[in-house]
Amino acid sequence: MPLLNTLPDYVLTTKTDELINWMRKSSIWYMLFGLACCAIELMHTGGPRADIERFGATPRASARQSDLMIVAGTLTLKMALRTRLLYDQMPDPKYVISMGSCSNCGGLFQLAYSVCDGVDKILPVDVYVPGCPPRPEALTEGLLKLQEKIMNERWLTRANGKPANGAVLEA
Amino acid sequence: MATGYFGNIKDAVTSIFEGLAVTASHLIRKPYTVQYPDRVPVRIQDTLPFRYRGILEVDLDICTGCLACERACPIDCIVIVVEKDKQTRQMLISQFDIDIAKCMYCGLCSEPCPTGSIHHTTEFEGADFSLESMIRRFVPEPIYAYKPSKGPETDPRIIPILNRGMRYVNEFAQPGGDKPAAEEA
Amino acid sequence: MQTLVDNLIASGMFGAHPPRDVIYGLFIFIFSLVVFLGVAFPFAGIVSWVERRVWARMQSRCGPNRVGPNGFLQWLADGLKHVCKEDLIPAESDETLFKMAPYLVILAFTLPWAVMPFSSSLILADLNVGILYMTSVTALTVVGVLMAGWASNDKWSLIGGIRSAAQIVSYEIPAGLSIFPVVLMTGTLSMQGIINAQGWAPWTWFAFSNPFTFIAANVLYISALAEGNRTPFDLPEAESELVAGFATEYSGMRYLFFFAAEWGNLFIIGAIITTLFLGGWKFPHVSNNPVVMNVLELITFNVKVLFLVFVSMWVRGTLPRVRIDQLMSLCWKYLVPISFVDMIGTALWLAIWPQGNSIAPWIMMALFAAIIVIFLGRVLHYFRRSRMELYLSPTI
Amino acid sequence: MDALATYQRVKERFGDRILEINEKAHDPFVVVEPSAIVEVCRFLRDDPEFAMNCLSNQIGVDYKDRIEVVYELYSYSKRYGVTLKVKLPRDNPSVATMETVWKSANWMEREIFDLIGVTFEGHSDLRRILMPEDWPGHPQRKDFVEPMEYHGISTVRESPIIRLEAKK
Amino acid sequence: MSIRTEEMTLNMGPQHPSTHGVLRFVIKADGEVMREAIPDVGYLHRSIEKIAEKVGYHGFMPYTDRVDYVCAMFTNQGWGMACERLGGIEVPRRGEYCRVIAAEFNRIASHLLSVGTMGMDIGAMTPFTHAIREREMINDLIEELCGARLTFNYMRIGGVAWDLPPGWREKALAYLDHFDPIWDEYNALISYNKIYVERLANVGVISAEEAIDYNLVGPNLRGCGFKWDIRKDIPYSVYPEFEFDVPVGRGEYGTLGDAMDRYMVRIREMRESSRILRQALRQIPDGPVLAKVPRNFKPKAGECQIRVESARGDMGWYAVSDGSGYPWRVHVRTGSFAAMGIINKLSRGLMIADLVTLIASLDVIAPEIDR
Repeated sequence: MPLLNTLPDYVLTTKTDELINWMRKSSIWYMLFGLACCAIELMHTGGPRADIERFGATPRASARQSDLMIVAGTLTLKMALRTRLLYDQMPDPKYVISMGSCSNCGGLFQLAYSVCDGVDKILPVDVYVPGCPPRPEALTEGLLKLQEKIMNERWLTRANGKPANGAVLEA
Repeated sequence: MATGYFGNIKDAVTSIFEGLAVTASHLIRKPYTVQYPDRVPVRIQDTLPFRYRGILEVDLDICTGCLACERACPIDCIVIVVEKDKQTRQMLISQFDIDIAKCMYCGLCSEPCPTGSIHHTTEFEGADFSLESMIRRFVPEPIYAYKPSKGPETDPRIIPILNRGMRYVNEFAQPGGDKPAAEEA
Repeated sequence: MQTLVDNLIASGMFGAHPPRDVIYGLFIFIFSLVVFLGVAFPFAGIVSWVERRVWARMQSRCGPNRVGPNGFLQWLADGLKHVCKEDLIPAESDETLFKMAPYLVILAFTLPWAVMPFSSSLILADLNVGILYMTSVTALTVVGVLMAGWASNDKWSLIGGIRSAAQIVSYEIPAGLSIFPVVLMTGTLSMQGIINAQGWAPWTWFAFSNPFTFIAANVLYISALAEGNRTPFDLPEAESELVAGFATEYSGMRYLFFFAAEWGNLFIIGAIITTLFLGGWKFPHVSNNPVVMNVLELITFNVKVLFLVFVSMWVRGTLPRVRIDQLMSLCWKYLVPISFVDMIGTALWLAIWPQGNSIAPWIMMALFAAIIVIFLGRVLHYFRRSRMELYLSPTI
Repeated sequence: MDALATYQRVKERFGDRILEINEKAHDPFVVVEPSAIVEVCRFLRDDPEFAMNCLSNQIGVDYKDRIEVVYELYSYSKRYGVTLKVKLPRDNPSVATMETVWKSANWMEREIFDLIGVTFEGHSDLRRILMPEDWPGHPQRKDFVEPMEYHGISTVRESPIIRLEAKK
Repeated sequence: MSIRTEEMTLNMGPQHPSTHGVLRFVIKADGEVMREAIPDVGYLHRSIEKIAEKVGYHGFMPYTDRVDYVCAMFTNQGWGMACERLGGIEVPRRGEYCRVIAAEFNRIASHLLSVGTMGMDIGAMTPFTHAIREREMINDLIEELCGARLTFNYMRIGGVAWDLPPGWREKALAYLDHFDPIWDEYNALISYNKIYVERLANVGVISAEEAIDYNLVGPNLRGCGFKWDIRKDIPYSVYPEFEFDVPVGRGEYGTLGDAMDRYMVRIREMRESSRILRQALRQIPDGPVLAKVPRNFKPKAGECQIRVESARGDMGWYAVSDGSGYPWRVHVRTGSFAAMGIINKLSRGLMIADLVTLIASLDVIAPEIDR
């Protein structure tokens, strides 16, 4: 797409960028990708108390229709290869939230022989949420951080300095 | 056969009727949602119980530099460097780092702490864009470790901190415990 | 619609000798554009938002409430986001069929709007086989869904597609048979003809005209839910079994089409039932002004349809999903015989009381009212037993 | 019925193939010769006096000089259990499968094969169960060394906290 | 005339909405009917047993939470009991009561998740969220008790870490008063629903002999009509002091031992737990909650077995000590592991939709299988 990140900052282009960002951030569909303990908290986040759907985030079972992968739980080496495959199946623009200590850096399972220490070894991670497991509100905060990040992206206009996250830069 | 056939229809109709009544009654109940970041009367952190194991915090004013927490941590996410100051013969803490991205919030470190200096807070918001920013550095520059004074004269500045710490320690108070029978009366 | 245009032409709005066919064509084009872009698609979107809100409330949640006022713009964000997503076509898929399938589904969704009787004049084409047309074009969905399932080259999609084919084809039969009682009573297949045979008052509706039509209305509703792939018959896209069924491999814009068709179909389901059994747009004659009457009729029709849409959301929030063999046995063992009995019963009823029984509607109404009262009693029972104070202070 | 009585009963029946009993342990156990374990278990299952209808646990333990496979049998009707053990050599340990006696042994033996590396002869489906098929070694052994990378994913992670050197 | 059909191989998982956690099934299907479903586990093998050999007795307690995160109190208790047996430590009575109270609350929470996900797998989302709502309330209580919502780390070797907080008993009793009507409401919403009953009845029938042969435990075993509960039959802790029934499958809606029976056993067990809790909260004695255990805990060389009735049934802990500060070998025998072993056999001839029901009715939790 030659239009991407090439146009100068006009009112029209910046407003279009804002519109695109607004709708992307308002409709983050996350993939049901519960791996371990955090999966229960992920369920609770979609449940009645925290209700992440308030922000338009709906769980989707299929990778093709989701924008966000919440890596919730310990990523074992056996699973890591599949996770990479699933990530590749998601359509752009896609985001990753690493939820909990295990997917941040291996956490308490750094001592284990079969655990991939951190999801950032195989995927680019946008937001890290600490906690073991993070309570639903903490994950909600992570989602809000991601929304903040999405709002700062540039799609049509030139990104200031370096390419914005998620956008594909073609010289 | 006939009773089975019509019995099935009857069962289906009555049970679905009941189910619809339950869901309809939920339509007129209030939702259970706590609208977390902005539409809440009080901060969620303030409603959490005292024992809540959120992100770790260290009150350096009352840290004795005993390294008990570092030893207790099963996964080495606490790093403390303590050295002895030759002149004052006091312990000097020059580094106290906690990696909250790795921490498993088990509470084993705060258990052996004699003063309640290292303790879990009710804070849980720590989401960030990079792992490096998740290291909590508590010692910007070397600081003398707290040494409980023998006499009654404690520095008034640290009394509230110490009280909070001791309350935390008392939560672990083993024998005797909380007596519910007396409490009810 | 035709009469409206005829009247306008007669009033000399387009000059003395207007080319009649061109004006007809122009009106049809404008009207369909308005219907599709202004009614059908936003309706599908808004219904998806309403459904999420209603569903959430049944689950003690809030549902989407941050995007726009009360989350109202949620559907817009969802729709636009899908338009801007990457268009993925799986490498192993049958590309042509894969691309075609969503258009077929959206076609099956838009065609019925041609005979949708919004009011006495607002109907694109009052075909004399209106209801037959409507039931047959909605069944076109099956082609698109089957095509999607096959072309994705994904086994889950394939199972979803095949399930959908079996389901829609089977449920056409009870659906068709339940239309017959009404056709027998009115002697016409035209949408407006059927509506005109009923009055504005509930006791003149076909649903309450005799016991057989009441059952027929329910059977038709159940079959229509099954044809629209709605819970408890959402097997083609059973989320917990088939990931997302026939739509598993679809993303972006193409998925949006499936998505819109699914929710838009709810309106069509409601419209069929409303037309056949609930008196359509009929409203008491309160004004001689055709515009005022048409608006009132439009509102009446939409309220009835939206109520049925709400019921289907409510059912979705309550019931689990049936299994494929139970789905088939429900159709062939229960709905088909019942609808046959209905048809014969209605014929006998008409043979005994050719002009209709005057007492039966009142008894039916009384029974219906009794059911409602019992139901409200149960609702209040469950409502009273809930401990709201525990709800409102989360940290108990 | 206690462990000693069981021991005496099977000792009469199998003689030298029952090696010893440890009564002082928290849970007394009987050590059986590896070649006899299936027969002993079948006897315990079929004999109405024991009626051990359940193999409740099967564990492999690596003791650096030997590998032990522990069988915990339980009788739901008599409400009493017994622990059997076989001692195997550390290199190339192998014992007959218990799958023919109790179905539950199938998965437990697969787990022991995967993690400890005991081969169960006659097992119907002896594959790795928990680790990936191409995993090197048996991780529950004491001398297992974690591979540095697996399919290009490094298994080592440096702690982001750099420990400052204390000034001497 | 016969139609030639071709077998289709389907891959279900590891990422699939109805495999609880990460499981994988290779399904050999003929249309909708399965010939066989071969489970492939290990996607969540976190080598917890090996870690025990590195972190010591006290340090392993938080890891036991992760063995079965849905009912972590039982894994805590199992490890605690194993160490106490190895070290010969007596737990104070109040400590035992605290353990029972926490564990029974956890059992309700675990069963709620089980029956809730069951509804979700069958296609009804509402019961699931209602179950989650009740779990939130229990989580609130447990959070006040031990400071965490899921990975409790509440128990210690020799007792529990914290005593009941002030005013907690009243809250807990108030919650139990709320729970009983909700239980009825939940049943009216889903358990007696005709579609639901039809989906569950006659699916995955297990006979009692078969269940014992495959070493099924807990609600799965009781669902076959076999009355067996470790709390009653091999009593531990203070369970003999309470009065409660052991619900067993009765085959009301189909064959004895089908998915519906297992489901109903879980539903009724929640009621029984609530009964135990009422008694425990009223009878709790005064005293210390934690025995004196040295921080450097070194039990004598030896080995021991512990059986705990967790929410997923008989959980067997096997610990070997070599006299040092680190356990030599720890092994957990869990209910889910055995339950997975029987799925291949049960799945033959079922429909694909039934596999989902079957997995949910056996209530398998991925980390418990893989550990």
